[in-house]
Amino acid sequence: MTQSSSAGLDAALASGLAADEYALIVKRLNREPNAVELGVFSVMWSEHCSYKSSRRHLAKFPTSGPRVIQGPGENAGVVDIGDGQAVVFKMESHNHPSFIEPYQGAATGVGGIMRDVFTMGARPVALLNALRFGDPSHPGTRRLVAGVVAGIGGYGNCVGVPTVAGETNFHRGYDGNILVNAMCVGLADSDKIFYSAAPAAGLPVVYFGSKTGRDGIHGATMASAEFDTDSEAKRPTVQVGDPFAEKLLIEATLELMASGAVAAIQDMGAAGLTSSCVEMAGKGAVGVELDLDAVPQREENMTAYEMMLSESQERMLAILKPGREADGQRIFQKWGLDAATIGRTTDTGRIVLRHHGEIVCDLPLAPLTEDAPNYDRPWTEPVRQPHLDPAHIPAPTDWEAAVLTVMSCPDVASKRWIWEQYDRHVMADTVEDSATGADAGVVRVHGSAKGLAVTSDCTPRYVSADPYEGGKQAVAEAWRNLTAVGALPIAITDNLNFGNPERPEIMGQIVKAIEGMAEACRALDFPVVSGNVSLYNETNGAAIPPTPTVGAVGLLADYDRRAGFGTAKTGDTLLLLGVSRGELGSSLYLRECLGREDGAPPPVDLTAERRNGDLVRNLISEGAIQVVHDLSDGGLIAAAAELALASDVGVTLDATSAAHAHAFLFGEDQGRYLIATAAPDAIIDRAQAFGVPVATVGHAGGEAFVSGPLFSIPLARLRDAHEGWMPGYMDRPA
Amino acid sequence: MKAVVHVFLKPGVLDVQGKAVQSALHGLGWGDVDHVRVGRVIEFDLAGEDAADGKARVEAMCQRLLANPVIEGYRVEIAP
Amino acid sequence: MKAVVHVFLKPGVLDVQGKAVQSALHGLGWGDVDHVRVGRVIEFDLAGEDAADGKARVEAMCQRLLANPVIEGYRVEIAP
Amino acid sequence: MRAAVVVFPGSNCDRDCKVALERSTGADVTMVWHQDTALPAGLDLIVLPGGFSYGDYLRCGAMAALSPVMTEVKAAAERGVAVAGICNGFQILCEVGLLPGALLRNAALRYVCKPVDLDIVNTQTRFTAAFGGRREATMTVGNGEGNFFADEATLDRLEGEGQVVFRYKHNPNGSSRAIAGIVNPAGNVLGLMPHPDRAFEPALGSADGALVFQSVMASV
Ligand SMILES: Nc1ncnc2c1ncn2[C@@H]1O[C@H](COP(=O)(O)OP(=O)(O)O)[C@@H](O)[C@H]1O
Ligand SMILES: [Mg+2]
Repeated sequence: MTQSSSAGLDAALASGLAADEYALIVKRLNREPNAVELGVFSVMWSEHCSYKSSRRHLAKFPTSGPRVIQGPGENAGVVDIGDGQAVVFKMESHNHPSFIEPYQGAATGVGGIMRDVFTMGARPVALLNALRFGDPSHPGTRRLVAGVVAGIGGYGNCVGVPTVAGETNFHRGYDGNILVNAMCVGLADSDKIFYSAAPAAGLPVVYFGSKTGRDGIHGATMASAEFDTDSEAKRPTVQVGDPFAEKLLIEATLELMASGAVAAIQDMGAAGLTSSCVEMAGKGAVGVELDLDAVPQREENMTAYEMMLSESQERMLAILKPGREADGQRIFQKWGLDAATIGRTTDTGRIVLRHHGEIVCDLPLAPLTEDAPNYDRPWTEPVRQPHLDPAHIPAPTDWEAAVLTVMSCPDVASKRWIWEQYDRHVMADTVEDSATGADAGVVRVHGSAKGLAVTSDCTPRYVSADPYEGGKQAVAEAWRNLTAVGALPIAITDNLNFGNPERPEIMGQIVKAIEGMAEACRALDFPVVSGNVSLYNETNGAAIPPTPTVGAVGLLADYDRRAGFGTAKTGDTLLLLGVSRGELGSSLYLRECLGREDGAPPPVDLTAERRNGDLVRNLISEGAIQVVHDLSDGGLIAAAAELALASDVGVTLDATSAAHAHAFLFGEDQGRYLIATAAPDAIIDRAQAFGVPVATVGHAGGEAFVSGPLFSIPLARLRDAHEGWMPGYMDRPA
Repeated sequence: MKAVVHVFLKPGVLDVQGKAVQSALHGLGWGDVDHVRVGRVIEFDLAGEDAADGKARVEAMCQRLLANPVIEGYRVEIAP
Repeated sequence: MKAVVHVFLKPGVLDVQGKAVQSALHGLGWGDVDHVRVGRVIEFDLAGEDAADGKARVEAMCQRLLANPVIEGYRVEIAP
Repeated sequence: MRAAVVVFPGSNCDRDCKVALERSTGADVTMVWHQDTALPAGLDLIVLPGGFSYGDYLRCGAMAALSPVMTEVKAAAERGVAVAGICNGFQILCEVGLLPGALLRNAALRYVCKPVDLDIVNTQTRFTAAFGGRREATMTVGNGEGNFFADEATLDRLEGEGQVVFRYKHNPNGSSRAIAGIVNPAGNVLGLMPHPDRAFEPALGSADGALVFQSVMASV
């Protein structure tokens, strides 16, 4: 048997492979790989491409359902929305690149996720972003926020896809590793979905888009490695996004697809040309032969290694049907894109690369994909936090200060400073967005009465305290946010952001969070159709809070029958649906007012969640209610205050009969909705008939946010606190 | 003293502006134009008379603010 | 030949970027910095050896594309 | 009404403009490619849509202004055909010289997307007649370089000649004298930063934009 040389092993270790992985490669090949081949292995077997630490656990997700056309495994998930149409979506992280170069890192994250969606034949129609930054007082945070937000806007605005929703958290746990998760949602005809598997041998492999440079070489392996103080030095050349090129690429790709020339197609994302051609040939069980001299190159003297590992942006790889290359050329020329036929599919089951007339790589495809490592990493059961009894949690001494503290804390304060930098209206189909006062963004399905509702959710402090319950909660909150606008939740994508999986306690978080998410997905008929895993989010051994972000899509049959929380009127009664026990464990009240981050998070009763949500959705679709807000961070206080601010009307809450007013008002019990209605009796009857607990908790009117005798805060003051934090933080002089 | 700072993308970093300007100039008939690069220039006055000291201060400004050292390089000139 | 084109906003046109850079530099402790102006610099190669002819061509490029005469002025330098 | 929407590489409101025109006026809308050297016959309105033509990488609108089709648009404007440049289209009209002034970086140096309340300064133009004397409108803006600039003399002339059509109630981007939209002296060329193409039916938050297109229709 071939032994690995020490030089070969050193090169493998430097490229991010483990010693036993290298030994396995040598065994499979029965020889040592050359440098190009090693590069190909290193990216295909990276965590980012192979999911080697998470694969067996991801298998626990429910991924099918009557509407699911394509679950995980393609560039994006595809779900039927009736009338021959499908919604196509996925979420992806660009955490490390955004930490290194916030503007370009975030911009290229948006570009990358859009390509995953239009590669499937869908026109992107909505973008979302889920952001986690370090503590606002950390010296790097402000620059990162400014750069990331400008980058997301700079890219999405230019391409012309509205950014309609998102979430933003701040916590010192992200000081050294911010999270930038971007989601794209697209629309396609359900019989015109495009896939990546090469259907046959002998077909031309066509490269189109921007030229290849030395950008981001080893980005994929980098995204799979822990940060240390050295990572400055091993920084790859940063990828720069060209949103104009992306816009042209979308139009050209969709036109090429419509022309009938495409047999298979795949974007070049992380690990660029390597992963796209290996996956296309591998999935199609064919082979591929490329002539690298034909690759459009931006720089001189590029090596085969550099071309195969480059992460230059805005590039696509298509396998065309026989005789259709001229169609491609005409379209690429119209849109001013570089393009070239760089190879053919073969029947050898191998990837063969030629450069300057020599074969520089000749590998069997099977080991690259099928034999990629699949680890069962050891994990330990997370330590559970004790349940907190509200009787033992102090109530505020100054209620007004407590309310203002929660409403102006970085996690709850208005993110207007962020979303006003995003074009939310381009495509002229946005009916709810970050600005309008609704729990989810809603875009119309162009030319129809249907609407798509979109949201992204995760409460990392719950996942930290209890990964299983926190995982459930992330899914349930997304489901609830879609329901609160009246949409039927249909499927999710996810972005699992964690620390180093080689540490058993981190692996325990991953395993339990996935299991909790999977349970919620099953109970709510909410399959996972795509997703992304980002591990090794650690700096010098300190891991991020576990952050399994859920991106979810719901369907409105008639977008006119929807709800928001910006139209409550004087005289409306406020009803609270769901059970309020006063859960203060891991709540914002505890953290922001008492400086404590402990206690079991609120449990999610999935049966009640579903029952309550189904009632709310029915009431909205019947037109019985129009003003709905789910309860989440900050409990009833935050929900009622947000409703008051969005509707520009005072709100009075009655907490006099609660055993513990602070637990009632700030508790974060799950599965609850706040409704404002002029006809409460009918709604109460319906709730009782449906078996949903309902209580009258106040009314709208006046110009203050009040809970007598505890506090009375003029709306203007509340608004200043809520709106003021972020501009005050971002715009103060350097 | 007067400082002039030129900031350009580092070699190898995609210069989308340069690319766009080059193709526009070609489209307008100036086909011989090549290697277009677009950068920023920042000019300002600063106190003092000592050019070497001025240069050191402006370089510190470049590091902190005027250039993005991850992707950009800069050149500082000081004139009396 | 090598052409270097500097494009600046005309006096009288508010240079918001220059103003922002100035206030950021002041905030970072360089309070003596004044009259900051931010412009664009465009560098490229062009064929030929005759500097005067090159300059005329590049000025035509400025007129047509590289600068907007309503708000911007420009300066052309040609090096061999 | 016959209308054309010009599509530049990087335009991203071209479809929005087409749909807005069709829904608010029933117009017959043709999409015209930037490299076309002729416009359809019998046009009543040409729209230059929003977006980032050529990426706006040098200066917004600069490269689009040099597109072959702009020669035709200029000729049509001189013949009196109505031309509306929205957002990037406004920038292009300034670059090509059909309108005075220029659009600079926003004063806050940030892109801004928000609903804006507008005063209709001149209700008698080809683009505002259908407002029926109403002096206010609501639309949304979305721009990074919407800060209208012209020298004082030009601004005075614009105001004096009734060429200022829309003014922001709360200036979102630093525009001189809060100007949001202007017309040329002949009154047939409009440039505006707010998007009537995103405000043509109540579901979008405002239907006031439809009135801009209906005004043009009423004038033909
Ligand atoms: N990064 C962001 N991008 C776009 N919108 C955002 C972002 N962060 C927050 N928002 C918007 O701010 C509002 C409040 O966010 P959040 O408190 O997370 O909502 P919820 O808890 O109801 O999911 C939502 O409309 C959300 O879409
Ligand atoms: Mg919500």
